[in-house]
Amino acid sequence: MSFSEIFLMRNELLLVTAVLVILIADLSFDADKRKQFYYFSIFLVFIVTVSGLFPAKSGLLFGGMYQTGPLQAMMKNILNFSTLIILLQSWGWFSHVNQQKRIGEFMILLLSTLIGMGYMISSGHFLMFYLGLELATIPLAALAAYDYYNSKSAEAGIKLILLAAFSSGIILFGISLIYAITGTMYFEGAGQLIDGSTLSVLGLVLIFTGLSFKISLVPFHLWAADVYEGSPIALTSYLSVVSKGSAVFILLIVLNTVFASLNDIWDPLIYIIIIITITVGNLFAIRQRNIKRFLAFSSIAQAGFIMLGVINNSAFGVATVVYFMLVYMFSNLAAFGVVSAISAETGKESIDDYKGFYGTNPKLSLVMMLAMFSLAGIPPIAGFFGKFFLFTAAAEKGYYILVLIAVLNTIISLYYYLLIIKTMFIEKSDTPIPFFKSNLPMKISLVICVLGMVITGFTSGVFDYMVEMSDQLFSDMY
Amino acid sequence: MGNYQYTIWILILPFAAFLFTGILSGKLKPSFTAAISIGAIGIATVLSYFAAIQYFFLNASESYTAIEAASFTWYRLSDTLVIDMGILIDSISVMMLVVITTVSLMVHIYSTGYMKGDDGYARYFTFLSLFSFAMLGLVLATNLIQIYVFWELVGLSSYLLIGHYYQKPSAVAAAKKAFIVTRFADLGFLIGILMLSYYTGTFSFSEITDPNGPLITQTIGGVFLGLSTLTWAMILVFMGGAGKSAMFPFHIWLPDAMEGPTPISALIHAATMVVAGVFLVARMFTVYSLAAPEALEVIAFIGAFTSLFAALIAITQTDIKKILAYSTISQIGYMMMALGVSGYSGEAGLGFTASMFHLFTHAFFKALLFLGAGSIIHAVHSNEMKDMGNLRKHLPATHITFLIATLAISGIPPFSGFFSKDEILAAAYASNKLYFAVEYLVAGLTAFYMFRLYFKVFWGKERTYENIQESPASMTIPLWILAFGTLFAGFLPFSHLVTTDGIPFDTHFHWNIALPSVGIALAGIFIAAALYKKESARSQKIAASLGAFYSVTKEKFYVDEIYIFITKKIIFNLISMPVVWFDRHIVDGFMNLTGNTTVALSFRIRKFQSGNIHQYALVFLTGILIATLFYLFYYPN
Amino acid sequence: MIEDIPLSHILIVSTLIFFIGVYGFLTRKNMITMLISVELVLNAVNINFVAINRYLYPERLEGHFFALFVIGIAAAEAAVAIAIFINLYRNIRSIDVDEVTEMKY
Amino acid sequence: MGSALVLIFAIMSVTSRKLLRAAIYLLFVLIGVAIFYLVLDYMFLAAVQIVVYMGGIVVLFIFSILLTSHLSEKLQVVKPLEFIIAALVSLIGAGVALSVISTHTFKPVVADSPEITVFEIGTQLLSYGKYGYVLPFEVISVLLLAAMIAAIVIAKREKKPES
Repeated sequence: MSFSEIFLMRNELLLVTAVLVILIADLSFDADKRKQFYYFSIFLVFIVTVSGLFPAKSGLLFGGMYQTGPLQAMMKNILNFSTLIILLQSWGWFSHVNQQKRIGEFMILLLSTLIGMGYMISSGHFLMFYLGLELATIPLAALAAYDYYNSKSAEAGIKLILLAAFSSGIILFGISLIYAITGTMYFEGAGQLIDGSTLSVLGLVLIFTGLSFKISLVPFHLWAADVYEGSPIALTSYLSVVSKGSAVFILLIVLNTVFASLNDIWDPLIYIIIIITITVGNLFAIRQRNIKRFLAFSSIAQAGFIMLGVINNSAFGVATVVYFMLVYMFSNLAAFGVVSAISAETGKESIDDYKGFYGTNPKLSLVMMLAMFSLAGIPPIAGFFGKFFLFTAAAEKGYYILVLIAVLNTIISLYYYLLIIKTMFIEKSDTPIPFFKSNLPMKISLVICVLGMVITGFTSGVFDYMVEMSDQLFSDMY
Repeated sequence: MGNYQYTIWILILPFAAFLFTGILSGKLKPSFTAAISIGAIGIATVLSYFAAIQYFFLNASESYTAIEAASFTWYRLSDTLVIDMGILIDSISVMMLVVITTVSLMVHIYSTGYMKGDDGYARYFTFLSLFSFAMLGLVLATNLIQIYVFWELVGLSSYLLIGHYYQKPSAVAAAKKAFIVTRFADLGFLIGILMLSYYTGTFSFSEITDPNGPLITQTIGGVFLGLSTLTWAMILVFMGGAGKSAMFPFHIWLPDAMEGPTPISALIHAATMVVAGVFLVARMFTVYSLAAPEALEVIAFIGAFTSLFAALIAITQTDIKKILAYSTISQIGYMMMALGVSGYSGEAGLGFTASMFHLFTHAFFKALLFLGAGSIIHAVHSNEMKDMGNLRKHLPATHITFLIATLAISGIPPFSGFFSKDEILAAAYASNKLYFAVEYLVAGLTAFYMFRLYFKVFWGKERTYENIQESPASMTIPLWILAFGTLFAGFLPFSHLVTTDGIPFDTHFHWNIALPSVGIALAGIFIAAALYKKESARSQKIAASLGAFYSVTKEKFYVDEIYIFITKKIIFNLISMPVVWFDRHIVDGFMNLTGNTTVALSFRIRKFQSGNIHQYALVFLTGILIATLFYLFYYPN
Repeated sequence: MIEDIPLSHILIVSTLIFFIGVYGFLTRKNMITMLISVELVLNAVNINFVAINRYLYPERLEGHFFALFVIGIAAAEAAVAIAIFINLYRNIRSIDVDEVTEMKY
Repeated sequence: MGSALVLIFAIMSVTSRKLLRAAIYLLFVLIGVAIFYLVLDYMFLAAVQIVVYMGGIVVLFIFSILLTSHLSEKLQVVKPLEFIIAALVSLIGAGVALSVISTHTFKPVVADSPEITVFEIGTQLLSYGKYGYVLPFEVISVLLLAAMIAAIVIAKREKKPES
């Protein structure tokens, strides 16, 4: 194995290096220099993100245990980029007295989950897949419980770790069945040997549901809202974008490689799950009064939409999913950015507190409005194209009824997204959130998100590139 | 053919105005914002007229062909399926350009007076530019996706405009309702698009509507519930059109949308957005006519039904803007019906031509009516007719222009509405006698309720007004310009310009239809006069001015009584009131009920989220079990 | 020695242990006992891996190694989970799952 | 016989009303599993099972049990409805899984077993070709580091600052 080969793993290697550097730097930055330390950490993540933009080669490492290519690189780029934005948005939270000391640990844990996701997406072997999954989950539970004076936070951590452990037990059972059938844990070998017997279907169901848990598809979603609400806001946005995204990506890869020959079997499963996920997510979202919980259910519904692209097992379907994730990242993080800014400034997280927000903070509420429109899929904001391509992907397979139900649900979602806009712009409050100035990193992140929402919709190159990248999943590797 | 490259500026200018004023909002003086918007739409208007003249009159060849003035590939979904962005120049899009830019320019100018002193003055003009851009993009679209994108953008900007008075809860509710109802209808449109693209592998209009193209010459897709897949797709596309054009049962948003500023109603709810649905059907007309005639029958039925339905409701309304709103719904029903009964090519396509003709003339007189209503509201500060009366003394300019528009919509020659309505009735007569009868009746009803409005507002009892005065010149000049259009638009030889297949044909005047239709219009006017002019001291003078027909009825008093009996007791109490009740409680109620049920349902199922980990794990496991059992019994390998 | 025990026997045992663990997870109120149930689940899976490896594909040690790593991860998971339990215990003086239903609906 | 014992212990560990006993029963199950591994000739794995589980996890459990509850404390009895539902779901699940497994025809059992030495395991663990496990080995080290930091960060808390 040469150096250039090991370089295929640059994303993970750089992240590991970053973690180590932060670990050491944490000791050397004094208590009064936390802000510098924060910027330093952001800088490291920035380097990792930028390094991902260099053209990626495809290749196999460690006898096929690690596989990478432009598609995987792109997925990781999306995750890195989201992480960067989330970190930019979290200074407000970090700067609180009892968090300041622990920025280092927070960063380390967050980045190690990112390493886990990287390995998971690049896995070519069930062991790597499982390890990546666990590495992407266990530290998250600790992060959910990070705010240790808040019993809600601990509750969130407990719900996450117990259910995650349970679901990973289920995934493992599924893997063991697949192993029993194929005798190999390499995706490539397993994909060729899988036979469609009932046992393999059971294995498929178990692995799929285990991943559905991470993506928070109904009925495996119940943890999501509670954990989102209780966690520190930075982690909530991380869970709803990065963690969910990574699970979607690996689901795409596993379904289209290992279970590619069983696609007639997983189609109806996803079909039904899409319907209940979108519907239940929407119905729950309507009634929420806590903004984090609201966004949790909205992101559950969005996860259902994402599956519309997964059901189309072709390069086009994969591309629609990746594209939607990119758009979803911008929109959701814009919303979370605003929520996070408010939460850090005033500690308010109830939708009712947002009354009259436009009067006091017009710019932030405009960002929020744009984000809501994008999530609702109103053209010409990028969210529309994301959804539209997903619909096209499902329609291409002839699932009109499904598309119809999904589109109907966008109407319901429009209703509750407008509800937020109405609260901010129209409703009056005696004690509106006073005007405040966002800190610089937050401003940068919001500008990036807004530009992203507008530009990704209009630049067709992004989507074309994704289609091109997705082809490789179906052509040269398998 | 000619070069139409410059038409791209028609799109760019309003958009640039929107961006410029939007980004620099707060930094510009409001009047400057307005000036930029007016400048942009003004130049666009000039360019549109130039394009129309070039296309219709400098055209050397015998027929009109569609020209793609600009096009570039935007998204490439597969090798064949691409999304383009471009500009399609053909007779209907050029006609729409003229309509939109004219009305929009008038509304822009009018608004400088009407909105003076409003807090959101600059914001208003910014969104007005956005709306104009969206509407122009919609009519110029070369393909289904482009039209859909602009379609939704139109919805979005109208949402922003209807909700302009965002401090007013009713305005916000109306904006939301308009947005959601039309979005709901659009889901049909979207699925229709997806189905069409799935079967044809293209989004492009030029390929889809090619009479020799595969979509029309070959049968594609299966049969579902007795109709072909294509027919279903086209019905779904029409559903989107029905939403925007406020066809039954999606019409419920339009009356509520009157909460927006009145010039907006003139622009959006009279001349542009609401005719988008008619435009869409016209755009796809080749497919409807040649490959999905069943869908066309649906359109004709819904159009006819809506026109009657809305006309009956309009009779009972007391809010002048609501009357105009229902009248708009009714008139658009006319256009839809005309499309629905139309055939393809030559004189058989009279319905199509008539529909476009009526769209054209209606845009002028309905915009004029709305702007006139705006002028009245501006003066009286109320929408209710009970606060108005004898206004002709106070608002002379508004009065004359309003009368012209009222005569036009009632179909009195030589005003423009007469000519277009005549063609529609002729087309209906040639195709379906029942629809003809309905539309004939509606023509009478229209004359009745419009003159009811006219008499109540401009004649009738004098009320106490606070410092009432005629609107400023910035408002009356657009009124005069539109009145001019209303007077002369009817003389355009439309059958030479806009036809189904681009080949002009000669149409003759249908005396046998025109005379009775004028007759019923006059009858409607007389009933209205008999009922509503009485409060006026100068009733004798109207009687004289309205001619001999009226005096005959006047002398025979019992006839008058019969009229009153028929109108008040039968039409009013027995027909209109139940229809209104049905509209408010059943149609609207159903929509509200759907919303409420959704919310109630969301309360019901909240127990699933009990916060208990055990229950979460249980649901998790049950989910897996159900999935597994499903496979065990449905997919036994 | 393994000739005496058929593979199906071991798989039945492991499946039963798995579902005993599931049952425990569904009924136990104390979080530590829930974690114990999870350990049962993981052990059941490990038995699966090892047995399948041994009986069906003995030439490669894939199942064996998988089990090895699962043990390691189980340890890490337990450590983090217990840390969170202890933290919760400090906050609300209880580690009963019925007590952590503050967030719902 | 041995497997029956393991099952009984497993059931007891999830039904025992004393916390500490539950942990001890778990210990027995773990030993039973280790014996399985021994029977299957996987010495190394059995050793790891015993060391990690008994030396690590169970000790951790006992430790935390002592920390969070009193020894005399009895766990509540499961409510009948909960018991029925949970038992039903578990039984159906077990039934489905078993029926699927039992109807599946596995490939014939390979009887001969190559000797597995610790040396072999070590080499495979650190080799980077196919069937080499150096990468997972490295990843799990990251995981353990992260878990360690996580556990410390959560468990070690300072006095709440007077806000």
